[in-house]
Amino acid sequence: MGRYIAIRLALGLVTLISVTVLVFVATNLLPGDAATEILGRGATPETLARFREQLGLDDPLVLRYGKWLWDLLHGDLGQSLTTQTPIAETIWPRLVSTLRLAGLTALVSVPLAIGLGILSAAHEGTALDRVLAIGALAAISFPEFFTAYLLILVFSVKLGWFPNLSTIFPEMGFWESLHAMVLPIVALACLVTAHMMRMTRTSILSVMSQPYIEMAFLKGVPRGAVITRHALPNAAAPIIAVVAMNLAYLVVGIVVIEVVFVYPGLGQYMVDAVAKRDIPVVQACGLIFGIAFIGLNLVSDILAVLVNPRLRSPNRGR
Amino acid sequence: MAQDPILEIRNLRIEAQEHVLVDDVSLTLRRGEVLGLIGESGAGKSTIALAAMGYARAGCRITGGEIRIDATDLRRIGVTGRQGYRGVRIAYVAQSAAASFNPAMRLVDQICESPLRHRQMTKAEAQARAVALLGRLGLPDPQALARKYPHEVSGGQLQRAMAAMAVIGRPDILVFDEPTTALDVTTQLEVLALIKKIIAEEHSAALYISHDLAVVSQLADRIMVLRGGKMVELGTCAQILTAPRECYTAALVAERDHSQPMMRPLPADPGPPVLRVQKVEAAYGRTRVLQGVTLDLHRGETFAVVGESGSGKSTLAKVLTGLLPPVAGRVALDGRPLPEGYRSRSAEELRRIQLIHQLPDMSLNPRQSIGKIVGRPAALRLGLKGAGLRSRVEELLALVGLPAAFADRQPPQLSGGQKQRVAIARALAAEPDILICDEPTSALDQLIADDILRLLVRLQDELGLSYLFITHDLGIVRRIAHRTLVLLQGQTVAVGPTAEVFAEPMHPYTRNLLVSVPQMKPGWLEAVMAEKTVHK
Amino acid sequence: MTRLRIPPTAIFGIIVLALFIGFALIGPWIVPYDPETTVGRTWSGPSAEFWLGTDNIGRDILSRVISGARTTIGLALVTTLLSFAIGVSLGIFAAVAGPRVDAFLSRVIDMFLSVPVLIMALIVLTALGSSIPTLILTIALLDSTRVYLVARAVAVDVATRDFVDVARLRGESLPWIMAHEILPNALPPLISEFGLRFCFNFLYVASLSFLGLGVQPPQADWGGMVRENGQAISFGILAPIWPALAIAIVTVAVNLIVDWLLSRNVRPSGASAEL
Amino acid sequence: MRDGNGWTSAGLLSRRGFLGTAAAGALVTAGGLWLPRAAHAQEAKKGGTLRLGMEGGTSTDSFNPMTLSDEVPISLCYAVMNGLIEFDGAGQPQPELIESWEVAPGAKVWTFNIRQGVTFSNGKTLDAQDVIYSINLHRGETVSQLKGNLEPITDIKKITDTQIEITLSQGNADFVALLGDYHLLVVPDGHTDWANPIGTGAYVVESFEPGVRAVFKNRGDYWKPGRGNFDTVEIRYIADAVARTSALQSGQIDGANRLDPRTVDFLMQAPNLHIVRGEGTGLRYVFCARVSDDPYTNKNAVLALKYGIDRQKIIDNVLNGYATIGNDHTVAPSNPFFNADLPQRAYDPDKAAFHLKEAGLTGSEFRLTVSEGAWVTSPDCAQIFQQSLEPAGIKLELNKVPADGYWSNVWRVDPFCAVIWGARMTADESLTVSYSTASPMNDSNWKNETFDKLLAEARVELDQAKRKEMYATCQQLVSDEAGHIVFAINDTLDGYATTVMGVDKHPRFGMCDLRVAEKAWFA
Repeated sequence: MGRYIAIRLALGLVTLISVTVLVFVATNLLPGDAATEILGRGATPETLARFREQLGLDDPLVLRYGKWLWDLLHGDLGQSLTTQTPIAETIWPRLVSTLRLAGLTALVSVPLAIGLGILSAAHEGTALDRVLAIGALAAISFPEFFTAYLLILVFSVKLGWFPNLSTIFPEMGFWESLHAMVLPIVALACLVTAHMMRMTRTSILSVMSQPYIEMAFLKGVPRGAVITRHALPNAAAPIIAVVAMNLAYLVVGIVVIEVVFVYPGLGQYMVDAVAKRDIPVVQACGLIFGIAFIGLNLVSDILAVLVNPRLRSPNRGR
Repeated sequence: MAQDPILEIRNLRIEAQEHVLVDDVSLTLRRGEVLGLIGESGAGKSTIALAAMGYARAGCRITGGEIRIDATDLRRIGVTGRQGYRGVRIAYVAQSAAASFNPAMRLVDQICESPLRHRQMTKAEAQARAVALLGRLGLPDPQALARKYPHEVSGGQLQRAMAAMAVIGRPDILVFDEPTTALDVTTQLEVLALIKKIIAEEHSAALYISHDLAVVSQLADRIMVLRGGKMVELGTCAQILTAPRECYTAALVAERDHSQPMMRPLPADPGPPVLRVQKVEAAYGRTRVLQGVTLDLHRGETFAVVGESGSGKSTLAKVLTGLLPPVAGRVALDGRPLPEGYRSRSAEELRRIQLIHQLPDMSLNPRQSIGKIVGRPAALRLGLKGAGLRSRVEELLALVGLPAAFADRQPPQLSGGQKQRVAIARALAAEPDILICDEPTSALDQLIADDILRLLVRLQDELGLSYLFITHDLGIVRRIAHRTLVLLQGQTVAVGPTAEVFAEPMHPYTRNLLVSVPQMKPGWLEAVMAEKTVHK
Repeated sequence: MTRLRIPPTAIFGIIVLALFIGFALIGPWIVPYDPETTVGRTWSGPSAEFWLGTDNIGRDILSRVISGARTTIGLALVTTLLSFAIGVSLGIFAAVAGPRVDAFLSRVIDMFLSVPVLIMALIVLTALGSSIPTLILTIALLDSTRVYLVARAVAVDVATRDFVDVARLRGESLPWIMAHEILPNALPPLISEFGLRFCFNFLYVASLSFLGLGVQPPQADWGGMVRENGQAISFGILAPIWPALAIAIVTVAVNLIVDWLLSRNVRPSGASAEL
Repeated sequence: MRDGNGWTSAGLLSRRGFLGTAAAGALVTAGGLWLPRAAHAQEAKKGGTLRLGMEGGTSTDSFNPMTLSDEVPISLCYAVMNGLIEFDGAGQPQPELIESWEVAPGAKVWTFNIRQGVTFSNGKTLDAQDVIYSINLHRGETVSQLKGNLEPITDIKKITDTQIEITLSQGNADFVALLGDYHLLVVPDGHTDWANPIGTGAYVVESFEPGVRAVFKNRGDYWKPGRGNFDTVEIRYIADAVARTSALQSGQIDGANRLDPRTVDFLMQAPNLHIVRGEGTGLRYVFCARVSDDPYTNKNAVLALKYGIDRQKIIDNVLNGYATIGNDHTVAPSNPFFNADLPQRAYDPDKAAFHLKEAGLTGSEFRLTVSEGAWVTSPDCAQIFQQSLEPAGIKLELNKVPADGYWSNVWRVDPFCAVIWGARMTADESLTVSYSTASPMNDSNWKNETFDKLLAEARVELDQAKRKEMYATCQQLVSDEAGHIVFAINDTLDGYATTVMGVDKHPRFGMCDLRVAEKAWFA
């Protein structure tokens, strides 16, 4: 097990490095650079040249990447080209808010998804099952920003129950912050729940035809217990994988929600940085996203092994 | 002590979407009595057994009749009512223990689940009884075993654990659904003995389902013969064995008697071996599974490799086909060394050695037409196309005794025997010299299995094929194998002409194998067990 | 082939899909107004004149929804097919080509998955410029990584079956094995995935328009329409609801049909025993 | 959301450049600009927390005056710093940190008196050296966007601690207006730490998270009487229009900028809000054809397009009427030098067709590149443009491109694309920056000696009438020959809670010239 984790970690590290390289090259491929984007239309060639020199943009790519990596290995994320402030300082609060939102959403949606998945699996082919399925599809078939707008219209403008500005400020208390985050959490939950729910349902059903399930029935175990005690543990692996994927999405892919609910997270930060070609910042975000994604995958794989005794034991069945 | 039946089934009728699975079957069971249900797959044995617990598999419906335990009809008391009976009054022992234990739960938890759920005993009591039972069932170190997960335990042990799981709630009725079919002969013997012991000790009634008359005859007081969901014959064990009324029963009885071998004798001088295997060793990772196996296979010869699960006989097949390169030893085809991995073998070499798997369901692509499955090798190797290919396919199907029309069907539409025939036809399509048969009949009903064997023998005569025949069934070996090799944990314990291998003086292991083959005479089981204890 | 009883849900799905496919085919001839010209006030509500009202520059929404069917469904279909072509072939390849290839491919895919979609989209689009073909290619590429995961998982499972060994021993080429042995058996789960992905790709267009990308104006596509009119909803203007509904309905319809197709040749799982 | 980047760097903003008094070389003293005006006579109340939600900033903003780009950062700077010159509601340059000035005839040499008794937030007292330093930030070795516009300055001399003298290479009667540019913010001599700004403004930064919000605390006793009334000012970045309006409606913010003209009518009905509309003071919406590239080298081709665009329909449908019709040059109608006699070019498909025929391009297709990066509704405007060209038999293909990097990939690269131009405070600057041969930002590549000559003369011409005439001709030339299709000048639309007093439209920017923090107060 330990060896397995070690190998995966090593691989993850390799992937991570290649991600940063990819991001670096990619953002440099984009036309324009920090100088042109900051100075904008008024820029004259000489001001541009001077600015590039100031920002060290005239160094060759390899050198710049090397320097970035070197600093990183010394725990330094570097300075933002546009604000000339250390990235670590600005990115930290962003990271915290992103994780906060993702975490709370997961807290809501994962149990919900799995619960509903179990429910519809238990009632396979019944009206309830159909309703759940259709509801889930409908939920994911609305563009995220539109779902968000609808929520704002109803709960913020019309009913005035929740604010539509979800930014969390240090001066806000716990409940106030929570209250402020309700709408984005709901919007995101709509997005991710359906997928996880479907997977829960399918993977439970896939084990339901196993002999040991029948055995459980024949031992007089009631339906609910059969599904939760016997089916679920054996169906866990794919569910975990999908959950991990959605969590990764919650960390990486929620720019639109951030913008609409004015929730300053990493997504928005990265978009701005890309627009301004603030490559060190883009790099930092890319790095974090990479870590999140790879880390979550690793964790899910490990969990999948842990829930399955057969994989847990050293000698794999052949 | 004959009293009212504890289990009584009247005019049972069970239907699936299209067809009727069980039609108007009635039976009664008294305390202490064992009723054997026998018949081929599809006869409805298991369906009836499950119905006895008020359970119908998904897609099946119990549409008629009564299922009474004592006075209550399980059909009328609803799901929760039935749950109250299961595990308490009537318990089930499934065919494949390996599949019927939840891989994610410790054995003890599964064994104790039913009594705990039905509040029969406290957790402590239940676990104590579970361990005690495991001990009584002759399992070593029951304490430790109980804490294990299914995959950490051998098949035979699991089957006993399953028996423990059934009796833990002290049920009145036990339902055994082919409990020994998946086991090696030697293990089967022990488990059978144990089952008999349990039934006696627990003084409960039992339904014993099997396709193997010999096995049933060791346990059952009465035997019911089923076919196509209908009852063929019901009688006492002795009567069924000695004086079957129905000819179908007669066939079943007759088929078990293998005095005369099927195969043609070999010519005095068989000439040079087609396939020569020398000191082959193979391993999965670090674990050795084959150690220095040596054998020669001549043209037109059937060479049997016998052994129990884990003896490495299937591994040998993998090595010869090149799926698993050996760690040591040489394999030569017509004296020319055969490359180890199949990737490095020439098309010609690949063509000449063909493999027939144990499970046709796994070895036939369910989404290809029979025509394509059989035709592909011909098309690939001999470049046949269109009408030529078609006629070749029909030829091959005819060769294995299948109608030409099958070419357009898909495997799921075929029966087990038909599938195996298709697999053989596919192997023949490559026009091979050597067929490696990995337990090709073990998944089939006796009658079907015999047909397949006859087919193989016939093909050998017509095409002069050589068979490397891997099996655990000594009955088969003695009927078709010219020479035999007995494997025990990857090592050769005996090799030579079949007759010699099975003639005294025998290697104890060989003898053990031999005596363990169930025989269709009442009291055989006790006799063997007695003899065994003597030998120990 | 036994007589097929089509469940009501599937019938609903088929009707809806037929309807919209009809729109896609004969849309231009049945629209009440030219979908590309301004015919009324901006965002006038539903009326006898404009059944679904008018959009952000006063075009008839009904006409745009109808004529948008072709672009939208066409786009999504082509994209999904493409992304499956890429994702599935790679996934199956990884499953059969041995552990090394598998590990390598999976890491590469991991890499692409862990780069934020926005960046990836920008890269591809700046590399190739923005036009319908590039749009399709971009979405297909981004999507194929996710398809890969599913395809690989299924294929790995199929690849352990004996008939694959048989084909190998027969000396079949890798592509043949992938196409004839693995793919047909991996199909069912892939089809259900297709149903979902197909609909996600409606939305991809909308979410890429976050970058100011998408179908070129004045052509109509539902995702784009929702985006153009989205803000109106915050004042209770229904304009964006209609294209959104169109997407939702087609999504549901397609998946109802897929579910039915899959359930037909699958025997009921144990879940329905004891019910 | 993205048009910020567009006009931002459009360096010079200055409207009424001409100063009669300045011309006379007389002394201008401080007007009572920031004493509460008749418009809102009641006394400004102190106190309260003003919460603004604004678009036009990113998480990369800073307080660096040299790279000031968009409305949010400018507002932030105006909260903590002062300029040299402030424009009044009529666009007149008025003293701010420069208290008064004299100009020698020829408008080449200017003497400025620095306001006394003003202190920086770090306690230092304002003097000439600070002003010189602050101006020089944008001269010489600098990355400032204003550099180009300050080139004419040949020398800045410190005369006394409170007086400086600026010499120009050639005369410019509007020089004072130039000093009103929003880049010209005064910081203490030698200050470079742009993360921690120091200024003479009404507030000091309490916290600043770029892209999220900035919080300002009142410094107390602001040197402008009646200004800087709030205890706390909170400026939040709200890029999404829906989020902004919803927040305003539900009272989560007290003020918002850049309201969507298509939905502003609904807001006007809301009882708790009032909308401030600045007619025709906003952005010039332009489709810019580069006359140095074919087919636009042909005057008739451009004219065909100019006649073929239905300006009114665009204004009605896309801008919901909240815009002033444009006449193909960037001078604002409210500008005294605006050529009112120049007939408004109307939508005329026949004329368009005629010119197309003249150009011999009948049947050929034009290609217009648009993007939300130019301004959000540019694709919509372009679509109506496309429609209105059809009757004239002109085919226009639209090419919608990503907003990302629009100004570096498309502007000045694509021969026909959407462009916006910000308000300029003087006719001279409007015309110079956009159309003079020398200007680096002359994006239609239109070069015309007569025009350049007239412009140079007008700049030093002190006779009102003559000057007006010259500018009129310039506008005529541009309107007829340059490649700019200026079809509309939008209105600035700001929304406030009714409790916010003292807010009024301003000819340069919305949000009270982005000084709402110091100008407004709570009822």
